[in-house]
Amino acid sequence: MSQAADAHHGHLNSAGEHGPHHPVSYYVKIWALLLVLLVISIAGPMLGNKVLTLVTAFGIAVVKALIVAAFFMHLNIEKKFVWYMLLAMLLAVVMFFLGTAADVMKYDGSHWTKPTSYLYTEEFKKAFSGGEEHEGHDADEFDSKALPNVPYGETESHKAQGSHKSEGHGLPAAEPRHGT
Amino acid sequence: MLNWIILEASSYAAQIDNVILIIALLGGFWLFAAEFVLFYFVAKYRRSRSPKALHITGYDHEHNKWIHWSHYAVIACDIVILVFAARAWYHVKQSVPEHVDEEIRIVGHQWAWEFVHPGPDGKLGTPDDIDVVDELHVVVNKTYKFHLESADVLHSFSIPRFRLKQDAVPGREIDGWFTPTVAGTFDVPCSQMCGLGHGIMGGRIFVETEDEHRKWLESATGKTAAIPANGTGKLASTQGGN
Amino acid sequence: MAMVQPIATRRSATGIPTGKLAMWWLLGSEITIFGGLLVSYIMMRIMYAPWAEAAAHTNTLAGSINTFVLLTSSLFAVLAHHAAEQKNGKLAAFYLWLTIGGALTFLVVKGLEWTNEIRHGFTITANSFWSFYYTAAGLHGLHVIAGATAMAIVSFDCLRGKNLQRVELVGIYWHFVDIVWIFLFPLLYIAK
Amino acid sequence: MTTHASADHAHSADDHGHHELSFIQKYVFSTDHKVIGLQYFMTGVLMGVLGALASYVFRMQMAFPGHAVPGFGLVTPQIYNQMVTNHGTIMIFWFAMPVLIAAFGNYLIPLMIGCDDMVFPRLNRLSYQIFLFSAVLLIASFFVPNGGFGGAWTSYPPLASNPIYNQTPYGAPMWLAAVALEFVAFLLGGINFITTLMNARAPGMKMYDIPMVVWMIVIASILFMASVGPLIAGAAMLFFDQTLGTGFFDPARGGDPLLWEHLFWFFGHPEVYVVLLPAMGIVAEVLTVFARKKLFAYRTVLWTAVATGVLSFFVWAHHQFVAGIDPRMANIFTVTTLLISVPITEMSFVYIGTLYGASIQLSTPMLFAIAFIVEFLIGGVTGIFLGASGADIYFHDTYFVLAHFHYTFVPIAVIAVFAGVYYWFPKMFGRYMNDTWGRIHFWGTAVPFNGIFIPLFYTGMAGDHRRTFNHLNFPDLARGDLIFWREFSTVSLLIMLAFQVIFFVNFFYSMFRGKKAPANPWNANTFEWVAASPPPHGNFVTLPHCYRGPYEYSVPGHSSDFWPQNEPAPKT
Repeated sequence: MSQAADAHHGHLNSAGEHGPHHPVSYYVKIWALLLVLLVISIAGPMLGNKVLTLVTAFGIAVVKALIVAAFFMHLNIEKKFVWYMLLAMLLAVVMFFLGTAADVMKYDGSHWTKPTSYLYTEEFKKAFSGGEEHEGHDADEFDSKALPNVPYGETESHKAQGSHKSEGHGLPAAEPRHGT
Repeated sequence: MLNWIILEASSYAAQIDNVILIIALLGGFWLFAAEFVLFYFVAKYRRSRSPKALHITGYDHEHNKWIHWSHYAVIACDIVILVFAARAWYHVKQSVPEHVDEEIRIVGHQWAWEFVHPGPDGKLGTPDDIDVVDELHVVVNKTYKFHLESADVLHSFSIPRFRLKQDAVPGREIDGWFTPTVAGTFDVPCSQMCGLGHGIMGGRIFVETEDEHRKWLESATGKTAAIPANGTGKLASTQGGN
Repeated sequence: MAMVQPIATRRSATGIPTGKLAMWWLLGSEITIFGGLLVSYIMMRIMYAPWAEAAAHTNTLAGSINTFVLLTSSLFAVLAHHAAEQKNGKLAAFYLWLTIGGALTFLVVKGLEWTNEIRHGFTITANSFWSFYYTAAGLHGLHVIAGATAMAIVSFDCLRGKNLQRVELVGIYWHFVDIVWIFLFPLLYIAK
Repeated sequence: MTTHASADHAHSADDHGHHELSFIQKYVFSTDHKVIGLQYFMTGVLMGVLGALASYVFRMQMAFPGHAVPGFGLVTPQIYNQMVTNHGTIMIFWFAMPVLIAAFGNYLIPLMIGCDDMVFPRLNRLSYQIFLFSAVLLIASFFVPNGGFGGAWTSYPPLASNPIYNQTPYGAPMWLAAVALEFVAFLLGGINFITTLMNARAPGMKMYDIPMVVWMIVIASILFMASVGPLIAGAAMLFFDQTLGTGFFDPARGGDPLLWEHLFWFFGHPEVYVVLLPAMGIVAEVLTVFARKKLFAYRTVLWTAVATGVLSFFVWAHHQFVAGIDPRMANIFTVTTLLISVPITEMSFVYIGTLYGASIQLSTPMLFAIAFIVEFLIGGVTGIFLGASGADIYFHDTYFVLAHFHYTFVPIAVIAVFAGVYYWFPKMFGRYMNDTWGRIHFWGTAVPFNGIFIPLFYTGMAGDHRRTFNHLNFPDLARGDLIFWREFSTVSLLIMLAFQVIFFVNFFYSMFRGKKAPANPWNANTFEWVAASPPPHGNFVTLPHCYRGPYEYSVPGHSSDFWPQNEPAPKT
């Protein structure tokens, strides 16, 4: 199976014979389909329904990606090996997500909690809901100084559901950020 | 297994040592078996003693059955190790004993441990808490639940004698527990690189008897410690520990 | 020094031309790079619901225009490959330059969008949403620039009718950059 | 310059139109895979010497804390942290990977698959140049204000991401940029290796006829490529944290230090297999030639290597059992970690099986190859202690871990590399390396190596934890026996380093005045021994055709005890 297919001899795609010649209109039709999907993916979220947004925005994104891959990148006539290789790389990323989500994506878990993330979320809401009030008098001027910067460590280790104060710190907390 | 190198001083130290012992036995067996076979082959099949080599593809069952059987045995050993390791892990990290005598809060700073003792009233978060740097005073045979935090970078709260280790992650509050079983003072090193002073960041844990602890409480708070006689004071109000 | 092509470059034991095989492997590694970045963003985005307010300040119109621009430039890229297949170097170069035009439009729109956002104070250090926004879109922008320069180099060879198979290679790379944007667009702009 | 298509067989090296290249073109800007292979080798070994000097400095500090280190001076905590950090970084990224993957890969792959060069010669040269620049950038990071980065080779934020914490505002970003550039160099190199093996094989060379070292280096490149992606993204995020002050890993601003740990170790664990597999490949080649015996169950070795590679993507969090991940996840990763020990055990048993019924000639390469198996078995078994979550609670970040991974890394990057160098030296330079000095060097390396790390197992079990500048600060660790074993370990290191001088003298002396070596000095089967030694620019006079597997030794009924791959089968 190791025929010395010479790459310079005009384009021989992987199927070995000259690529099936599609007329230009074939590609333009696919392009038009992609545009329609784009419009849908923009219109969908405007209706405000959470599930609909997810389906239209991300579902269509996956469909568009597959269309571009299959028709524009000619993966539909490419050797199967390429599909499997790209899929394997994608699976590696999914594997990374599965192993990491339990720690990075949650506020608390078995015997641990992230008090700073709770504080950060509250501060963020305040900083940005405050942002909404600004909406009135100025085109969403956002005071970047009010960025949520919650020094951690010496915070009261309270969680959203009730907390206890513990004062009296023997050590001055090191300034956590670049002096901001 | 490690008792002869570093004495066990906490309730679950023996269990962790057993896990190490089992791995040492199983792993050690396979290590010496493989090394012996290797050295035996090297000695037996030296060119001077066997000028002609055999031609073995290794796919025929007659030869690779040696590999497959030893292979299945290794898998069996792995399963045994897994069971013991998972049990020790669950006991130490995934569960806290029902009866917790006192709770302490540990905050790792760049290059010192800050221990917040509950003070005479036995409850954390009350004004009489005693906040001490690099010295943790506990009573022997009492169960302590700790809340571990870090104020700046990653540190790792480690008491080798207890076989206890838990990283202090900034932004997180991690719970754990220990029950000292041997009185004495032991090292509390930081075992996660935390900058220049990582090497000098060493606290001490003082595992005291009841009266020694009471004497310390008095010296620390300056008042007579009203610690209940049998030391089983009302359970500290844990703040929503899960 | 005229580089004498070793025989190795002309062998194709797997039947896939070497250039295209290398391009697929390059895209494989790019998938993991963009994948790592987007997965980290997705995890943070799902965790911190209030980021939706921050995301509200992204300019969906600019995002949509850019998506349209990239889709169109992908069409030109495939038409360039189509022309190259028919050994028409000049037409292939023409379409390549249209694709590069699309890339430049994309960068211009992004530049305008970013200056507007930065003027409003949404800088990369404003908060973590914006840090991810600029890192992800910035890394993608760098790939757009790399793709445009590659296409410019390939188009000069095309004019002289040489190395026409490279049009397909740079076309595949460009489609990949388009696919990354297809996923970036909903993640950054639509998830409000 | 459209090259006319020509059938491969008729092609010959002189068709390349040999116009004499100047020294610069021939050596500095060469695109010949052999020259680039040697460039990687020399740069890698040079960086390896730097890493070894760093280990000399901090090992002296460990044994004699507080005393000025002869030839270096007083070791302050900052210098100690820098040395430890950069010892780890250099030895993995700038010594093990370049020598094992890039040097042997570049030199051997085209030769062993019967081809005249890599498929992308200029990309090959570019990858070396990026690698060289990254090495220079790393060394430069030592001389900037506040010195080089000192936050461990894993560079965990917030220590790594905030100059207030790590006190190396310039060293940390430079270190990170150097590591990221090194990743780019190995991505380019990896694409080259994979495509060359897939497309540029000699006609007739089917899947199971490919020599094991070529397979292993290409599988390693695929592993590296599939796992480095998230870390490159992570490096970009950390770089912005360090320089721009973004908050990707800063909990105060919504970030999470554990995100970096996952990004790092998702790459970290496949990385150690990326380094292990080429070493296994080199040992397979040397073992079969000096045992005159077919590799036991070639397909088993190949598919266990692939299985190890695939499984290595599921195990990474065993580096973080006690680092604050959710304890429930630790059980999953314990299962997968014990699972991955299965294919590696099978591969080791198969290598031992290869020696059954062999006719072993204990020359220097063979001594190193056998020592690799002996030492790696110890490394593998001690890994079980750390993979099992229960035991890792105690052992994490102690010297036990350090001894474990040196029992895997040193056989990989030192012993297997020496096996490869002594084996392929006649091919590279056309001369033998002196065998008696080789054996002296072998015993002077293998025995002291155990003297260094067996004691560290003991001190690790006793509670010595890693990266500690001075163990005497901890009363429990100031015990007499521990102090003795730390000194014993340092003295063994000094002995081992001394013996390496013998190797370098032997290496450079034999390069010019060693005994002349024929094309096939060891009577081996693979293609590289068909070419002259040292092979000319186009490698082969006529490109070989492959008729059989690479390990047809001692075939009953065949005239000699080896049967080169390119010899057509006799007409029966």
